[in-house]
Amino acid sequence: MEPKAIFDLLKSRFGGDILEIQEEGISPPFAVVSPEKLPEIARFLRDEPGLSFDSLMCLSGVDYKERFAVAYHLHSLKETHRIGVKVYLPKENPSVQSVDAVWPAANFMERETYDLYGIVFEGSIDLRRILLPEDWEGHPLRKDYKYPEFYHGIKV
Amino acid sequence: MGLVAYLADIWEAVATTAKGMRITAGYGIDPRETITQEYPEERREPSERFRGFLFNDIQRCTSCTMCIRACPIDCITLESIRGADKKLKLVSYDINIGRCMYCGLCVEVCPPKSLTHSSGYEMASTERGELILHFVHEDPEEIKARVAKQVAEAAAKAEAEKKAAESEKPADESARASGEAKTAGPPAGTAGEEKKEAPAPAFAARNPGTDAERKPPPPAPAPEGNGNAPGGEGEKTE
Amino acid sequence: MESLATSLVQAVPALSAVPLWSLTLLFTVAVAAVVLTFALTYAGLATYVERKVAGDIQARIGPNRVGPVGLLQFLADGIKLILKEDIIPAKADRFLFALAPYLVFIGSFAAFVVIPFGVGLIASDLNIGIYYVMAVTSLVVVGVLLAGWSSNNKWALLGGMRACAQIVSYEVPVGMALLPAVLIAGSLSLQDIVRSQGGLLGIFGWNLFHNPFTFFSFFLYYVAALAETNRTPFDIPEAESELVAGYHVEYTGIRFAFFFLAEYGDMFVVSALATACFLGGWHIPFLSAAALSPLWGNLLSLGVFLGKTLFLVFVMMWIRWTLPRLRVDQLMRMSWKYLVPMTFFNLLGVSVWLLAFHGRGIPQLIASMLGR
Amino acid sequence: MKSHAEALPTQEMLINMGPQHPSTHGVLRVILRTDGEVVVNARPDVGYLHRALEKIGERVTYAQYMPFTDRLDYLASMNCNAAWAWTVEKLAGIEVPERAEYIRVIVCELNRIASHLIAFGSFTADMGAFTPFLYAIRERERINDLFEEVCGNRLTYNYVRIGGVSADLPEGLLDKTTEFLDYFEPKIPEYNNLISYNKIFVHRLANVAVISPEEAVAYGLTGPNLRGSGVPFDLRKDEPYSVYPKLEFDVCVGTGERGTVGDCFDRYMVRINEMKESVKILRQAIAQIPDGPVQAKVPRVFKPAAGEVYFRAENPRGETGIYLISDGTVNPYRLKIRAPSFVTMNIFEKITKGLMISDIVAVIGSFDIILPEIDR
Repeated sequence: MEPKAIFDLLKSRFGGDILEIQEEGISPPFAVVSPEKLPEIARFLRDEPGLSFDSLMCLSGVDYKERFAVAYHLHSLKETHRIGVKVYLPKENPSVQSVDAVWPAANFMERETYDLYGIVFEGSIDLRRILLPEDWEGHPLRKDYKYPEFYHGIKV
Repeated sequence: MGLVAYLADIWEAVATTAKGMRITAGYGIDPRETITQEYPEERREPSERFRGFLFNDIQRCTSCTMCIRACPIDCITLESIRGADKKLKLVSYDINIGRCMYCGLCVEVCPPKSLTHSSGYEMASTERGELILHFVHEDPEEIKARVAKQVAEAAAKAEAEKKAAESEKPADESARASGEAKTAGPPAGTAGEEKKEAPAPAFAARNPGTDAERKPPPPAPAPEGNGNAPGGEGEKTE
Repeated sequence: MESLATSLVQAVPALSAVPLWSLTLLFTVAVAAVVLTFALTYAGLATYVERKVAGDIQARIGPNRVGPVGLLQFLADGIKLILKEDIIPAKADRFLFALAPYLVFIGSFAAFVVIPFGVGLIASDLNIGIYYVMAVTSLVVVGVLLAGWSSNNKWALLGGMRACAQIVSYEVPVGMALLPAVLIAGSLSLQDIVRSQGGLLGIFGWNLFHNPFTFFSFFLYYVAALAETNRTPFDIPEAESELVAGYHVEYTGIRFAFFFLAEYGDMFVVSALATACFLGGWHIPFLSAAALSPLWGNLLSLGVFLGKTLFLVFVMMWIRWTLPRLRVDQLMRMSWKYLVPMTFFNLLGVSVWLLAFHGRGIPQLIASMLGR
Repeated sequence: MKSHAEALPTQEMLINMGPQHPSTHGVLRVILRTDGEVVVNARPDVGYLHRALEKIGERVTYAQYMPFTDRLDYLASMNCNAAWAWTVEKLAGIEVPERAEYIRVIVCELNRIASHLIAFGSFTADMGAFTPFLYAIRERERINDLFEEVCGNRLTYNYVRIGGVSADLPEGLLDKTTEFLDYFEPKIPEYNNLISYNKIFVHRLANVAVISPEEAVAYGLTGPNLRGSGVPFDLRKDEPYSVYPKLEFDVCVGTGERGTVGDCFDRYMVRINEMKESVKILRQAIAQIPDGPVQAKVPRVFKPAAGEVYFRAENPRGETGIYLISDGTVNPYRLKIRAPSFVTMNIFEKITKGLMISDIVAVIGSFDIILPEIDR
């Protein structure tokens, strides 16, 4: 299915929760959805026959300076089509529902995003820092991150 | 498990083991299969494109700083000064081999092709300072003084010539006389970079620490954050 | 030893003033020194050979820097190991930690005493030779278990436990596989067992060819012995890719060297047992060692015995550099489900054979048929 | 009478496997909770090699990032190089000369062989057979020689450039490659005889850590690990990029020939078979490679238009996806690398329950993970 058709289907089903479609210069195109409805939409995308997005290729956090985003790149092995789903989150206390119940693959990538961006994934089975030490301060991939001078007395 | 399967199991184990042992024995017996090169005595010739240590032919180097711009990890530092012939003169050109990752991006962009990879790859060292390659072997202060002198002489000569020719435009003489070449004239050699490089240590690079560290009294080691400078004076090995 | 001392006193009457016990002690020490020197030299050289074999098989060269073709490498290694700092982990059980390597070492090298190197070359011809070897090599288990436990390291503990389970399990098939030789010779003494394999051109008297059951018995013994010495594919107690180094992970320097030498000593002992029990021991093919002059007889038989034994050691190395290792449960299964039943079956087979043919093997039967 | 458990109370043991351990393929740490030899829980702890490659990407230019991709998966630098180049080209809409694409495919497939050789070798070494490892290294050395001639380095190649490759193939390289392929092809059956079908080896791997196809897809497994579970998905075929559509090859899948589909043995065999397929691809690519330029015109100050792109390439360890956001400046705005090994580790805890310690080693080996890529 073409991304456009998928987005139309999503819009007809979820209406106002599909906030925006980003297509210009973006591949694969994104459907921006409201964070509250994300698990529901994710489940729909996975289970709906004809869509069956069974594989979460990539889950990435993005810092758009004025807001955060979490981008989900989905792919269907059965239907061989792919789209992106994006949620925008506020700068303060960004948090979104976890999708690891829908795609188990999400867990590590969510942990990574939590680690590097500080975006909290509610309802995650195991949300801990993954790449950085557990007592690391700050979230390095944020654009306003200040490099620490010392870590446990060791010069960074 | 029936008796036949039981015995077949044993037979398979014996047979596959024997097969494997035949292969290893084949290699063990065949002397041609030995591929070891006994390194210090026997060396393989690095290929033509081998990316060994960087080498800068300072005679050809135009101090254009393209290499510094290309380097992803800032391991090259360079200081230059504008000479009497309006070309940039290298005062120092250092490459921190301990930091270099031999990606070759600097060599690719070098306009006069003065920066090349040599075929050298052996440089074990117990001192970090030894891992900094210096390509200008004279003392930077000496070069600076000499070039300043040349510039002053040239300026004086030009002034004299000018006076003799009673030429016009005495505009920038005072600046020349100060010795630290300040170019107002048309750029010589490299194109486009001159505007930035006008002040005396013509090196306009990313690392502010370098110049500070070069001053004779060794300052406290710069924080690692901008530590692309190849160490302080203390580590210099000349 | 006492008999030797008595005969010496008879030969040299001047010595009759010296008390017999001191002469006996002297002999004992001398023989022990000779055997130990031999064992250590062998173990050192075996490490060298092992590395050379590995090098050859892996298309490399192996040690080649110290001495001609690297021959002195083992000396360099030994000196290095002796000079290394002896580290005892802070929370280790110091006494047991220090004791363990000696137990392993003793267990492995004490077995050299009863190995029949030649016609008359045996340190002590015990009439319970095989029994003694089995008993004394069991000390290794104790040492290994102690080493694993006292290191206070979980990898070492796992290694020690594995080694224990493994060696205890494989003692059964090893013993069972050796019994046919005992049955044929009617004696537990290794020298007697070797003597029983003489005749018939020195080859066809071997127990290996005695009957089909002994033939299989040899291979079963060899496989079980591999396991008992913790060699690949049964090296799970030290499995370097799983347990790092198993029970000797915390050992350094000379204590580590003891474990190392013990492993090679073990290899020699089990190979020597195989040679003595199945491959005719020191019997020289096509010659009768006993008929030669004592000097030549002993030298030749020693050479033959070492040749056979070292070949078996070499095969062990060859196997090591070919095969992957088993998992611990598969190892147990192999012992209890394959080796033990098969050795029992073999034992039964040999017994029946001996009964049916009055103790004569196939070559003897053929010879007697041809002779008539 | 008291039961055994009461009479002899046992305790679970907590073992740290790694970060320094011979068979965790680097600095992976696995926290094992074991009941004797049986693993109750094995939790991977990654990040010991974190170098913030994504953050570095926001600091350097597009071209300067190329050497850093070498350090993603250092056993398949060419593939990572090429993945980065393809991503940027997709973002900026650069047409790459065909010869350059063929060269990329040739070096990528050579590197795939090299990487699978290491996977094969280190896996067998984990299983206790050290000799195949050296044979694999020996073959890989010849590939490294080829690469040294191509780009001048033996591990971190930095050969591919945005818009092409840094230099044309040297004279005679294709002949040498063919020569290598002729030498290498008969080695694969030899490996199979030496170790693959060895009874002990098969026993160690068959039916161990079985991953069903559904699980494999849901957990985001890619590459040989996914195909080992019997899912015939290969990006080179299913989402073709570069000149792969012009090349004929088969997608190798696990068949469960010695156990169950999706066990360690299948994952291992997929890699062995993929080496054969790579040889096939290489022969075709060498036959087809056209003449022409090897570098498209790319401005020296390269500023792609603002946009977002997600590109994925089939690397030896699976799908390396790069999510690249440009804001129109010389530096990438955001650069996310979806490392296949990283995602693969997600399923580790699930499938290792109830295995033995030796099997943990087998599972790590069969996943063919590489730590620089996991930790980035």
